Amino acid sequence: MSLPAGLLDGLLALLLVILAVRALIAPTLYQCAVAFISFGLTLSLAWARLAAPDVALAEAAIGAGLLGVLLINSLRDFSRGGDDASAIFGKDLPTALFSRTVISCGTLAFAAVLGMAMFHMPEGGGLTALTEASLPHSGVEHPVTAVLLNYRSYDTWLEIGVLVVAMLAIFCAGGFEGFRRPEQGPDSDPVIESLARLLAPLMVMVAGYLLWLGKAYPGGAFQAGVVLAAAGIILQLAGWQIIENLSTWAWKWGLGIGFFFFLALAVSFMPLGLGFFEYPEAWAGPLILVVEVLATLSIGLTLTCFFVYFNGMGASESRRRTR
Amino acid sequence: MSALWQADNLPVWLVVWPTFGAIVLFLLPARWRGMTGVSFALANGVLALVTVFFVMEVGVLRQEIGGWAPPLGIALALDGLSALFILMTAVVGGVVSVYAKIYFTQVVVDSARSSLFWPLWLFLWAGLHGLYLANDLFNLYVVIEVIGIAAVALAVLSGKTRAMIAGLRYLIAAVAGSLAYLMGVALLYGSTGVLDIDLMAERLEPGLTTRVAIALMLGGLLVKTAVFPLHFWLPPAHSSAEPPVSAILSALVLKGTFFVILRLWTELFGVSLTFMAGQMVGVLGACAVVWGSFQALRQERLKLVVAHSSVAQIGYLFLLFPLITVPATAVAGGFEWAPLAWSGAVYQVLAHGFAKAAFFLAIGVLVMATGNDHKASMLNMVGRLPMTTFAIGLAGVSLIGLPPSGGFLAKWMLLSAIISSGQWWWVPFVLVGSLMTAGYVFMILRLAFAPSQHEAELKSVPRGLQVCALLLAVGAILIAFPAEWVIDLLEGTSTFGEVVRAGAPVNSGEVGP
Amino acid sequence: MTWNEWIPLIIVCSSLVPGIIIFFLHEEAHRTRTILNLAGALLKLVLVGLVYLGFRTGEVYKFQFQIMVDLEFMLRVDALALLFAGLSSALWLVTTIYAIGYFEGSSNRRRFFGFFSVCVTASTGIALSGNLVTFFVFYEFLTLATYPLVVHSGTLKAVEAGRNYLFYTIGGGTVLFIGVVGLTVLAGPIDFSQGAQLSGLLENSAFELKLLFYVMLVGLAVKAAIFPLHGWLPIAMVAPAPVSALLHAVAVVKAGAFGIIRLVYDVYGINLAVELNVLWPLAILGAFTIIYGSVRAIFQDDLKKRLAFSTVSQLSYIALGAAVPGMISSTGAIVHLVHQGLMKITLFFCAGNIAETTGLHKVSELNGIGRRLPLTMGAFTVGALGMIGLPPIAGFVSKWYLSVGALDAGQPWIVAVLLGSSALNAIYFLPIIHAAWFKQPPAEGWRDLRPKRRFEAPWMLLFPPLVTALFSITSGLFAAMSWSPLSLARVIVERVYFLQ
Amino acid sequence: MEWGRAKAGAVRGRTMETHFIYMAVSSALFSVGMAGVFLCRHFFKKIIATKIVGAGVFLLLVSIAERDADTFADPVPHAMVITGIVVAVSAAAFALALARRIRIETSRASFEDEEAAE
Amino acid sequence: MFWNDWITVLLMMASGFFFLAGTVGLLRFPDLFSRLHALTKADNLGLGLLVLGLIFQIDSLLDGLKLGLIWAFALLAGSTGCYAIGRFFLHSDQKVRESVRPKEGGGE
Repeated sequence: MSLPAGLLDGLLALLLVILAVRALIAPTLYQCAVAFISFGLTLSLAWARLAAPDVALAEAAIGAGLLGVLLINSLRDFSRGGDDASAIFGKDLPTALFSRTVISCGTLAFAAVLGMAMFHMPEGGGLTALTEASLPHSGVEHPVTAVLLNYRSYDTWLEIGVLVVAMLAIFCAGGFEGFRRPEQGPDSDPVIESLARLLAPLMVMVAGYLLWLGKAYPGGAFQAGVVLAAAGIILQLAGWQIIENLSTWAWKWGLGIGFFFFLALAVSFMPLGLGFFEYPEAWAGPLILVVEVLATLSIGLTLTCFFVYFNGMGASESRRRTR
Repeated sequence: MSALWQADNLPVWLVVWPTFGAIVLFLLPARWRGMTGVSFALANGVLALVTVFFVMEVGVLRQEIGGWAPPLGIALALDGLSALFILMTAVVGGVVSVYAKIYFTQVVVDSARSSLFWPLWLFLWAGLHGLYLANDLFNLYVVIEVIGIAAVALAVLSGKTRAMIAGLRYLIAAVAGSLAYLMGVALLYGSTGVLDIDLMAERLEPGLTTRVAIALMLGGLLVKTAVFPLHFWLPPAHSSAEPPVSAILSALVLKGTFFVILRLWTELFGVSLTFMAGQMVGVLGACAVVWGSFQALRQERLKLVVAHSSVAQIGYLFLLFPLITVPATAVAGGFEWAPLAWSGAVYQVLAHGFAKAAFFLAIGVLVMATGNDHKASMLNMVGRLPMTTFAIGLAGVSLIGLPPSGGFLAKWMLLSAIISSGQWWWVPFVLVGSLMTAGYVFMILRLAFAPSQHEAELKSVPRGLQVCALLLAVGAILIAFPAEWVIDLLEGTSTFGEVVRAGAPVNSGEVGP
Repeated sequence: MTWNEWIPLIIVCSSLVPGIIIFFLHEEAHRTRTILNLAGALLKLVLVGLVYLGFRTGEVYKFQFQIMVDLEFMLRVDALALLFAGLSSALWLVTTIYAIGYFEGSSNRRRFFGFFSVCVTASTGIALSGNLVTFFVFYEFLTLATYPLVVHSGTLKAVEAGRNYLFYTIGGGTVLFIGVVGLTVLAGPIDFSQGAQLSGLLENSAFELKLLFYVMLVGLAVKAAIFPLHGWLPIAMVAPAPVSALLHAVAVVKAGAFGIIRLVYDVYGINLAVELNVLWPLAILGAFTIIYGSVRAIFQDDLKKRLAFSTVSQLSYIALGAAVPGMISSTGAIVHLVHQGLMKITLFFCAGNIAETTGLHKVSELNGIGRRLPLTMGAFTVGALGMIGLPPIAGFVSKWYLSVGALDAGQPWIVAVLLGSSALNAIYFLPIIHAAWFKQPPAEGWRDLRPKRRFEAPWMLLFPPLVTALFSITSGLFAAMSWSPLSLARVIVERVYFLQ
Repeated sequence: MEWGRAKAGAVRGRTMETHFIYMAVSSALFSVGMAGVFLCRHFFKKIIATKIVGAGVFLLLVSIAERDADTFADPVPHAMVITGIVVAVSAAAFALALARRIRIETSRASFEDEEAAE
Repeated sequence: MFWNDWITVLLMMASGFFFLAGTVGLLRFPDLFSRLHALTKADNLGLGLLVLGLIFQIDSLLDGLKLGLIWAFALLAGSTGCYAIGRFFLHSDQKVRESVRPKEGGGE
């Protein structure tokens, strides 16, 4: 390992641990959120260092980006009556030196055992060679896409299902299904709105590009979907209220179409004697592309809906409070 | 079209059908969901019956998804144990669906909220089917998460603050648990380079990494199965949900992760387990039996009694592991108790599934009639709601393990296995657990016979709800009779059965104390 | 499956089916319910009679259903089963009639008669069980079925008694459970085969056999109310009279006593039991309980309580007889199963009549009651004298056999116990009889307590004790006849001792 | 610009120990996160803690992928991580929504926070 | 090292200086507006120099274009974000204004 590279890795490692600890022990929630978002971005760098650009994209966009937005968005409810994380209910973490020492030592010991286990891990060899050998039959050229959408498409399909389940779950948490149209329009701002106008189409384009790229390069449905969601969120922040103005029918189908079509495709070749999620080799490429397009749409819409609904939960409350 | 319906595709349909139902229900408007949901549930029942008959005829079935063989692709495996769990899910789920249909249309006014039940429930069902069929560690993680999120969503469906808090606790425990599981999977993948359970079992070698991985996976799954002392999330979550949801959570969702533990323990962990590992899990189970029962005795609210009772009843399941994890020397004389222990635990799953679901549904009726689930609301119920009291009584009989009931058979088999294995130190726990169970069951029933001082007028409860509760309770009794058949199904066709029948000790290495 | 295989199941179901139907009947459907009850009881009695005739000609009645390996549901008719089944079915019919009269006009009759039928089902099931597992199943089933009867009145006292009852019986059942499972693990499924399965294990597992014997004995002793596990019985007195009658004479306590007999003669076999030397604790406890129960009975003023302690005492005759090896004392134990049932049910019926008709519960209030209820008190006198052991009433026969058996086995101390017990019986029963017939009624007159036109209790209440009293006399008087309980007991004992 | 391949080639030549560093980080993050899940009281921090646990797990998977790289890094763990991230974010969003609802309705911000509830 | 590498290093160092300066300003400046000023100005310049440095390392024109776009978007987002923060601050009440004041260091 060359020195500068090692230095960079070491620095990243240190930063990651410090940020993680910071995110958990920061005195105010705001600092927690900021530390956590920084953590997510630093993690993206780590992914890049580990030759995982797909993961880096996903992490930066979903892990740090979307979740960061949600965290910051909910801060205004949590920091009501003071942002001090410990002010509301006494002490957050034990403050006594003894218990702190015990906790730190315990965590360290646990980490040491786990680290030893990793250090002693036999070389399983992984599935790199096998993936490479089967890549020509997968219909795509990028190995990660091949795994996601062909070899292990069953998992990916279920995972899109998880998004739908999570949407339903968030509906449950909010106590109603669907989106409330706000009583008054949001205060729009010319500068932000013009930025949104500029960025949104560009982001849609980037999403399409990422999607297309996924066939051969890092990128694909998830990353594209998240970029799409980011566009949606920016538009929402600019006061566009796209989701609220969609008909129920439209957003439901939008949310479900990726999952539904994936399922339909998975079974549609079974009459020909192929298995579940098995495509004719010649068609695999185009079919995967179609699946990806629809999945991107659904993912983008779902994540935007997460935000919109989430935002609405707080907004309706603040209205209730002011009344 | 014949290829589409050929029997090999059965595992696929088991996953596809409820998923399809879930997405259809999601797309439908709220008012059409109830009827459609029940139809899907009943169709699931038919599918489950077909599955069971099929497994009896053909035996273990494997299906590779996407035309890619493991280790690259994912395979589904359907064996006797899966079939049995699928059948239980179908029967309990079917009755609960009918109950939910009546409950949510007649009782809960807020249809926009309560109609969320249906797509979530079908997703949960699909997840359970996926879980029973999974043969791939990462696939298991995904379905566990589907189940986890859907289960928590259902738990908070009532919209009560108490349910929300309990739900959040449940969710965080579940997420932490499944991430611990995933950490174990990562370690195992690093060690073996495969994810398929069968392939990994061939390659896995004992060692520090394997042990830590097993500990993490077990730990994570034990949290999700609510084994003492990791059960803290269960009582509030199960007691604050709507009755049909409580029934689903306790009867099916808990059993899902138990299924995973059972499967991994017998098929994957094998050589890496030591006698002490089995004993430790057994100790947790034994403590759960005593602690859960003790807590149940102390509760003032019926739903909490029943929820704590789940902790205890789950504990019995974990007495299985010390019995099938024994040093090779002890096995030299014969390992004949393993099938007994094994079918005993499975029977406990079935019995508890039926009985606990019946219990929760019956308490739902009670709450509807009296407006609360305080113990005192049971007063003089035997005269006023005889059918529901009877359901509680029958379910209680099965929980205690009195004959003739599924619970009795389960305890019979477990106790026989314990005695023949020579691990007599589990006997007191089984017995004390039974006695304490009797304590809290009859604490409830006793009140049903007692006169009440000022009797409030009962609100009328749809008869269908009472019938549903009674059906499940009668089921908990009746499952005692086809035991021979069930055990045949388990031993004759499942991969577990092969392990057990071969007489091979799960552990080949170290000898315990 | 032939007819003979189904008959035992039909006998058991002849009360279960009416019971279940009764649950679904309307509360007010008195007539249907009465018909169902009586029809079930008659059917059962007739079937038992038929089986008795068939059994004498060597027919085999056996129903089997394999639940799983080592767990078989088996109903089988043998002589002992027939004896107990006959007792239950006969007394059920009588008690049903009594209960119909007793509950005339009270509420919750549907529940009562439903569980009542289920309870008899359990009792018949215990009688006909062909193996240890089936016996255990019905034994526990009985616990469950009787609980609602004990708490039937719903008063706080009843509920309290019910809790006590459950505490003892569920505990006992659990202990029995270990014993049954342990023995099954040790020797495979246990059929009632006079110890044939176990004798082979004597060399290697004598300790386990001993241990399991004691464990099961404890489990059974709870229901058989052997000291110190008798605590539930006197408290369960709060139950209505027909229930007390049933609990004390047939169902619960007899299930325990019957179980002990099965355990000693059919599970272990008398030879094995003697070889293991496990019977003496039973003998000592039995003897102690006999004296203890009698002494306690003397000091009870509540009539039903006095009878309850008397039951505690009398039941241990059976245990004691079973614990003394030898044909004669075994005969005494088995025949006392029937005789005690007949006499005790008479006494409880009478106590119920007194309470129902005059509202009196205390022994001290019974002065001159014989004039008010002459027939009832007549039956009572027969029962009481039988308990003391006066010839020619049934109790004499049992005591005679027990004493001779004890002498035969070289254990004369038992005779002393029996004599002492008889004396104590006399001390607590004779004053009642004396007061009832010879003392002056209280000055204000109990007749005014509940003025009624009729002098006696209603016929439905009167008829049952008279019948059982009659039976007590005849089975003592005609003990030598071939159909008497004594003859049947002899058959059983011969089988136990010679047909191994 | 063949990212995956070009980079992976570099990975092969460049380091043997990179994955060890990140495995160490992985174990640290997992442990810290788990401690946080159990010890932190505020909902907000508990949720962040679950995410840190997740990061630890994913880091291990990707390190393994890097270790097993050939012409490119093992894509299966990458796919697992991408799936895992989406699942974890879904769960976290749900948890956050629940926490927010609880906060709005009861002004509670932790499970122990009983007195604030009323 | 070729000449373009030297230029890259030089520009990178300059960019590092501006980032550092911006960060110090963020931490040390007394009020919100001056902090925003420090942050956006210095960061934009830092990023610009960074991108410029990287331009000397690329093979194709397309990559250069992409780098330029990154800078442009960051500039746009940065200034809009700065604007949004400022606007929020102006419209918010006294309590919020107090809360963003540094606890130590910067004076009024």
